[in-house]
Parts: sequence; C-alpha cells; structure tokens
Amino acid sequence: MTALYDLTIAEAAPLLKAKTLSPVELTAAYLSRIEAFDGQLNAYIRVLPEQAMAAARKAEAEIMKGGYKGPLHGVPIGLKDIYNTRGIPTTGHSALYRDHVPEEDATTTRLLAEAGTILLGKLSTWEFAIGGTSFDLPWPPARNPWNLAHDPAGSSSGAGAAIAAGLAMGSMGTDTGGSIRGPAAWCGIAGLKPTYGLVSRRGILPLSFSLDHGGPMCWTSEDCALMMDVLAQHDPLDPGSADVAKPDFRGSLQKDVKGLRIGVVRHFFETDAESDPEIKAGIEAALTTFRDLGCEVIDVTLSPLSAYGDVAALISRSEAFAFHEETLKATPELYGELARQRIMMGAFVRACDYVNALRERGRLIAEIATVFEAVDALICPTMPGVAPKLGELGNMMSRSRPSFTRVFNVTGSPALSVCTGFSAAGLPLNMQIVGRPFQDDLVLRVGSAFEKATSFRDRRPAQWAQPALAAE
Amino acid sequence: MSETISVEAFRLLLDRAGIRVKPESFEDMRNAYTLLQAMRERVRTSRGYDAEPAHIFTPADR
Amino acid sequence: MSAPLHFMTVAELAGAIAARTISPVELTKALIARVAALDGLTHAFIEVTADLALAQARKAEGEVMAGISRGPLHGVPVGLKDIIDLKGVRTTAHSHQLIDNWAKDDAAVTRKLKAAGAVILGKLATHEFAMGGPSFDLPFPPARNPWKLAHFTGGSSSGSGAAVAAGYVPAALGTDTGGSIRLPAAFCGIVGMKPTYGLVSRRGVLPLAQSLDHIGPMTWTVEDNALLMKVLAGHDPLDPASADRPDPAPEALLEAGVKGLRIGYVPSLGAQAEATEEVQSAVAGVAATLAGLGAVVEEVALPPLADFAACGLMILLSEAFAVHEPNIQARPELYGEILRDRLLLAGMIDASDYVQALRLRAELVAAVAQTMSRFDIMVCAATATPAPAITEVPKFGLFTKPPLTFPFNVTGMPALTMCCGFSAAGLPLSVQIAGHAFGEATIYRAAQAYEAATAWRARRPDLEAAGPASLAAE
Amino acid sequence: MTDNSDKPLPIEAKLAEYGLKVGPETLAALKGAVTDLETAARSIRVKRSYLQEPAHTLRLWTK
Repeated sequence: MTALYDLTIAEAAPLLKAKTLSPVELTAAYLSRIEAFDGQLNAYIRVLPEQAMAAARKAEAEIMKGGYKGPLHGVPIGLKDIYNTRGIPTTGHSALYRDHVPEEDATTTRLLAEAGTILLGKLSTWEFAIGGTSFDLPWPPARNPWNLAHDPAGSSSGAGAAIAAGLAMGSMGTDTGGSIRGPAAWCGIAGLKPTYGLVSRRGILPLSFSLDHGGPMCWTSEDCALMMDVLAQHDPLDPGSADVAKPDFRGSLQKDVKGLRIGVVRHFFETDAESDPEIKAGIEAALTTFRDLGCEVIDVTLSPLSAYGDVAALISRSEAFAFHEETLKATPELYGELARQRIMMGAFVRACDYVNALRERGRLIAEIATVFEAVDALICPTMPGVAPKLGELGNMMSRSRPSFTRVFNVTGSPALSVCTGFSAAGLPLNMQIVGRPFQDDLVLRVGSAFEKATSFRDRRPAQWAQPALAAE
Repeated sequence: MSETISVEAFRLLLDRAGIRVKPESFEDMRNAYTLLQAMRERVRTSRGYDAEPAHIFTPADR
Repeated sequence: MSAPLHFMTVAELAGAIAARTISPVELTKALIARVAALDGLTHAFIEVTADLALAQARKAEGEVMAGISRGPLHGVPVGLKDIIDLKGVRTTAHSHQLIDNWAKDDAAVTRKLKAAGAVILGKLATHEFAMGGPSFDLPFPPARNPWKLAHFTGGSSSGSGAAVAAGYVPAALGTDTGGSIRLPAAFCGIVGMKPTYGLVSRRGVLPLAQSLDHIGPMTWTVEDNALLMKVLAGHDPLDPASADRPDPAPEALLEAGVKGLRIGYVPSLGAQAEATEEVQSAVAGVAATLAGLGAVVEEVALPPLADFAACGLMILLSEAFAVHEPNIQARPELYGEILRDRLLLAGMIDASDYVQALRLRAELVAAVAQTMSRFDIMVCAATATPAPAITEVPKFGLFTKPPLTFPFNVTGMPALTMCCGFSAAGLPLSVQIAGHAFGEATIYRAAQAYEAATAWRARRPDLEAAGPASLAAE
Repeated sequence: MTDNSDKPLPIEAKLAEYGLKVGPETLAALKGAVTDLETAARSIRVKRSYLQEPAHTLRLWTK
C-alpha cells in the first residue's frame, strides 16, 4: 500500500471525502514524520502540532457531519514563513522579525483555512526571501531531501524540501525572481508562479511589489491546480490583484493537450546561458513526450536572457531597498550578511534607471505577447543545472549567471516548474512551462499531462522511505 | 531643512550621476539640490512594509 | 449678435454654422487674419497651418451645406499645443531638439477633433517639452499674457491659454503634468480642465512624465469646455493608461444647478501656498456664490501642498529624465538653459526616492479620497497670485512655490480652473474645482452654475488697443 | 559634456548619504555587485522613442 505521506492531494481527497481516511490520522502521520526527519532537513521554522491536531479534529467532525468542503478539506499544508498567520509568529527567517506576531491572516492563509486545510507549520526561507543560503540567521537553512549535502534552492526552500520529503502534502511559496520554481526544480516537485495579480499578495511580507507572486508548491501539477481553485480570488485589499474571471483549474486538467503549440526558447539554454547537458537532455526528452501527446513543437525567439535579468535586478533592488531602508539604517545588525548586501544594492540605482527598467519591461511584455500569438505555451529550463552543494551558490546574484525564472517575473506570465527526470547522481532535472497571462489553467494542464505521460512522479527521495512506515 | 551641499560633495554627486553642468549653472543647481533634498526627506516618511506604491504592474489581460 | 466673430464661443459658433449664418471658411479666414495682425504681440502660435485649416474648413462647409452634421465642433477652429501630433506638420515641443520633427500621424486627440469636424488652425507655444519655460533662448519666443503683455501666461500650455483669451481660437488643447492646463487657463482668465487620469488618450502626444500626464481642453466658457471634453474622452487600448470606462457624459449636468451639491471649500493648501488677499477673497466669493445658489458648502483641509509637491516633483523629474537622458548626454546644447538645468537635477534622484514617492502617492490618493467621500466637489484657489511679470518666473519655482494645481496630478482626479474676478491691476483671478475620478460632469455642473451667476465672461482683453507700445510701457 | 557613467561609484559616499553602516566584508561585496548593477543600468539605457511608456500606470478605476 502507498504510504500516507506518498499520497498526492488528488489521491487523498476522495478518501477523505469518502471518510475512509481520517484528517486526524493523516495529520498525526505528517507530524510524526516532521518530528522524525526535520532535524536533518530544517524545512520548518515552526511546527504547530496542537493547532494542527485541533484543526484536523475539526475537519474530521465537519466531514463526518456531511460538511465536506472540497479537495483541500483535511489536507495538511505548510506556509513559507513570510505568509502572515494571525497569532503565530511570522519571522521572514530573520532576527529582525523574530517576535513579529501578525494580527491578521494573509488573504491566502485565510482562503486555505476556509477550504479546510490543516496548517502543519511555517516553512523556512531565505531571509526576507532575498538573503540566500545563510548560516548566520536564527534558524539554519533548509537542505535538499534528495541529498542532504545539497542546496534545495530558495527562497521557498522549506516549502520545496517539505513537499519532496513528504513533510507536507501542499505548501505555499513566493516568487520574485524564481523563488517558487527554483526550489521546485531542485527538489523535484511542481511549483507554480501564477500570473501576476491572480493570487493575492495581501499579508505576505513584500520583497519587490511589482515582481512578487504567491503560489502553490506540491508533488504534482494536478495538486497545484487543486490549490489554485482555492487561491485564485480577486482581493480588493491587494492593489495588484486582478479582477478577472476565475478559470476552472480542476476542470481544465480533464481537457486534452493534443494540438497545443509548444514553443521552445532554445537560445535561452543553448546560447544565452550555459546549461547542464543532463538538463538539456531532459528538455529534449520532454519535447519528444509532448510530440507523442500530439503537441506541435516550434522553436521561438525572445530577447536574450540578460535583457530580462537587467530589468529584474534594477526593479527588485530598488523596490526592496525602499521597503527595508528604514530598518536597515536603524538596526543593520539584525540582518544576515547576504540579505544586508543584496538589499543595500538598491541604494545605487538612479531613479531614471528604474523608470527605464519599467520602460524596457513594457517592451519585453509586448514582445512576449507577440510570441504567444503563435504558440500556446513556452518551454525552457527552470534552472541551468541540478542542485549544487549547500553553500556553493555564491554571495551575490550576478549578471554572469543569467536566470531562466526571472524572465517571467518581468513579464508576469504564469510559469510552472516540473521534474523531467534525474541526473546520474540522482538529483532532479527540471523544466519550466509558461503560458499567456491568466492562462494558468492551461499551464497546469500541460504540466499534468507531462507528469502522467512519464514516470518521474513515482520516485521519491529514497532515504526518507522507511521509518515513517512503522507508524502506519 | 537641509544645509546647502558643499561644492565638493555636489561635484561628486554630479559625477556619480554622469552629469556635467555649465559653470554658470553650477551655483543655481547647487542651491536647488538643497530644495530637492528637502523633498526627499518628505517622501521618506516611516511606513509599514506593506505600504505599496500607487502604480501597480498589470500584465496584459487575457 | 453681441460678440464679434473672434470672440464667439464654440456653442455660439456651432449654432450659427448649423444655421448656415456663419461660414466655416469665412470664420477660419477671419481668425487667420486676426492671428497675423496681433500675434506678433502675444506669440501664442508657433505655426499657423493656414492651408490645412482652410482645406478642413472647406470640407466642413461642404458637409454642412450638404446637410451632414458632425456636432458642435463642426467647422470650428481649434489650436493644438505643439507637443500634440498633427499629421504632416512639425511637432517641435518649442525646442531646438525637435525642430525638424515632422509628425507622421495624428495624435489620438487630433484624430478625434478632426472626426468631429473641427478645423485645426495651428500649433501653439509651450514651455520647452512642456517643462522649461518661460525661456528666451529657444527657437520661438514665449507666449505673452493677452491681458497684460509684460506678464506671464502661465505654463506650459501657454500658447493655448493666450490664444483662447486673445480670441484667436475659441478652443485649444493643452496638456497638464503639474498644472500646465489649469495654470495658463487661470492666468489668462479662461476655463481649463485637466480630466481624470486615463480619460483622454495621450497617444501621439510627447510625454513629460507619463504617470502624471493629462490632456484636456481650454476654452472661454464652461459649456464649450464640456463640449470638447465630450469629443476627447474615450478608451484607447494603445494608451497603456487609458481607462476602459463608460462615457462620462461631461455635458449631461450643465444645467442641473447646484442645489444640494456638497462642496468642500479648501481655504488654504498650507504655508507654502499662501494666496494673496485678492485671490483669497475671490475664491471665498466663489464658495459664497455657490452656497447662495443652494450648494452645501463646508470648509475642509487637504494634506499640505508640500507633500503633494515633493511626491509629484520626485515622480515628474524621474520620469522626465528617463525620457530625456539620451539627448541630454548627447546634445545638451540643443536644450534651453531652464529645461536643461531642471532636468540635470533630476539625474541625481535615486530609485528609492522614486519608489518612496510612489508609496507617498498611494497614501495621498487614499487621504484625498477619504476627504472627498463627503463631498461632490472641492473648491480651492487655482494660483496663489495673479500672473507675475514674465521676467520674474524663477528657474526652480517648482521647488519653492509649488503650483496649487499639483495635488490633482498626484491623485489623478479631474480639476478645472476658471476666472473668478480680476486683480486691481486688471489681471484675472481664478478658482480651482476638483471632483471625483471620472466625475467631470459634476465639476462642469458647478462651474456652469457659477459662470452663469457672475459677469466675468463679459470682460475681454483688448489687444487692438494694446499695441507694441503697451509692451514698452510695462 | 561627456558620459562619465563608466567611472566607479563613490560607494562610501552614497552609503553615508543614506546613513547606512557597513562592515568591511559587506563593503567589499558591494563593490563588485554595484559594478554589475551599473552595467545592467547602462545596458538598458538605450535610445527609446519618446512615447515608450513604463509598464506601470496609475489606475483609478476597476474594470
């Protein structure tokens, strides 16, 4: 039998609905796994056992009374620790916010609670989602479940690690330059950066308001779709929130991918940025899969990666500095070294450069819209390689290391990272699937079709398989 | 109100911005910079992390 | 018929043209002749597009005679500020930089005016790129105030203000980033409306600062202004800021009167904006008149002007510098001194200043919306003083004496200025009326009631009497 | 008038202007990174049409 922690949300939901799986039992199993393994993984900053058990008992009572709310009812999840939780510290993984206890839930925190999810705890991140893998913070950095010596990527590092290791069934990350998709890639899971404005940012600690996105990270694209059915809600309290018709994410998965036109941004990973041969091989194999599924695969051209990188760097540094200037001046010692360095960069951007970055951004958005007239989805890698050793990422994000993910923070496009196999060393390979604005449902449909046509979702990090079975 | 910036410091700032001004404009601009500084102080008031700007990025609609 | 041809309003001309008692061709010829005779004093025009205008007038006349009506602008001459594209004509921005900048297409507003049958009489003086002026080192002289030629018109739609007041055209278009429609309207004693941000397309108009830029009409009367606004308003998918909204029907409430209208009267915008006694009592007079007509007037305060000015100026300078930086590095000598020095200062603003200004802007928008929730419109002074002498406008006046119009560029709300009296020296005094976003109709409603209740429209500048001698006399 | 944007920034002066205190380690890291950011800024400082607008605009309406 499949272990409880190997169940996807989509698999667990019918069992929970049919009352053959108890939310209390499920939550207890996850809590005991966290207890057993998280000392090595550091995916959680704070586990909430009593609260989770109380929520599970409540969910169980509701379901028993016939009050089943939908596929997330009774599902244990974790939140990156920059999502505000009422009465529960929200630290941003920073000494500065060690005692920060929000008075209100983030809109997404509330939506997930209302859908009946069980909050297991708060997940580790890079400091304020910007700091990088750091060892000078109040909590240690998360590690990669596929190999503890390796980096899970960031900044939603705990979310990526927890899902891959089976320490949560679903999780929420945030993504300003790739912080959902990077960890999804290196931890071998599915992570969606939704269209800008589709998921509320209200009550999430900001990094760069015009590039920030919140989104789901799960084992499968299908699970991400189930989360999105709850998360995609117009929020008048988020000035960036879009008031658009909400797609039927779950329903969209039933549709075929046959006939879809898939554009490959080949110059991104063949000329603009050096990519690992194994990553490239993973992409080529995936393209074959898409052709077999009846998709048309076409090469497309966008501006070079560096164009997006420059725009993203100038915008994110300027905006982040504006948010942190005051505290950085007053209490610099409460920031870790990496966060301090990265945020301070904002002091060196001139206003006209920021405005020009916004103008260039306008051009890049118009350009990608033109490309999307000829294709339905774009494919490129999420990360140019597999997870390196922990601490090898280097200090500063650099122009010499262009990113595949920032591109779509600049354009606001929905972008999903999925697992395309494993390297010889057993680390996950990755690719990114990107769609038109507000066609997040199509992106998830493509991702899910790929996952179902391949067997990569059957492999879990081996070293976590045994002990928790004892509890079953 | 800020004091008028020194000639040296103002020159440094102009250099940093990649700007050269005509000698006859230098004093005018040095004095005006003080006014700019005062406005700068005014926009840098204390506000919470989640105070957002008035412009919000909107991706092309569906 | 009381008024001479050149002082007739758009509404009067529309009636006469429709009744075929005035010929658009004769009208256009008369106005061209008037400009030729008098604009040597006022410098309102950069270029009179006589041939194009006469062709349009003949077309309009033919249509009218054939029984085709395009509405109240049909056959009516209008002027364009020279940062608005008119196909086949230069758009110079009053600058050496663009002295050979031939427009390949009409701006969206130009196209709308043409479609409404208007006759484009020519391109009007501005401050260089709508920012650097009044300047004497540009390819064209600055416009002068028809009420007193030694005085400033206000800027930057200076030619538009002067041309309407002087009776060269019954209507003109201006643009407004910090007050550039409303200030010249105020100093020239006419009506100028900066509409809600996003109501009128800015496509084909040179930008000053994109998040503050607006285009609007400048006319002699309130009714004329509403008639033009009716034509100009509308969604344009090619202008990223354009609002996709239903027709605001600006003319709908013109005759509704002000009974029961809730008016917030702002006696002062703070220490930096202290108006002269003449201005203060004129504006108080507006509040009293409106109250006398049945409006409910209550005194109210806004955040200090200094906040709006700091916020607006940071944004304005940053965005303007981004537009001009390549030219200011490559060929600075082609800018006039005032614009060059104002722009160069902008090169020293940091990105975080700009972002902080945008955050302050959100706060100011919210604060004013909160105050406005109790009112239909707000009334305050348009300028702190009547028009100063043209030689006495300081280079960095934006910093020391920010315009009273700036708050409504920051909030994006619609605001109109109109004449509410005259100074002892005979210069116009003006009031500003601001409304809710997309509430243009309500502003016109109050403005029309005030205009009808007062006699200020009866007085016109007398350019024929002025002559070159008056220039020397000042 | 020359384009001297290739000149290195007086980083310490800018930090002082903002009242930011940094240790030697941070300062060293900043120096490399600021150069990087400067290059980024220069790379987008190209000639654009006057009419090319920023991606953000002020919105006073909801659809």
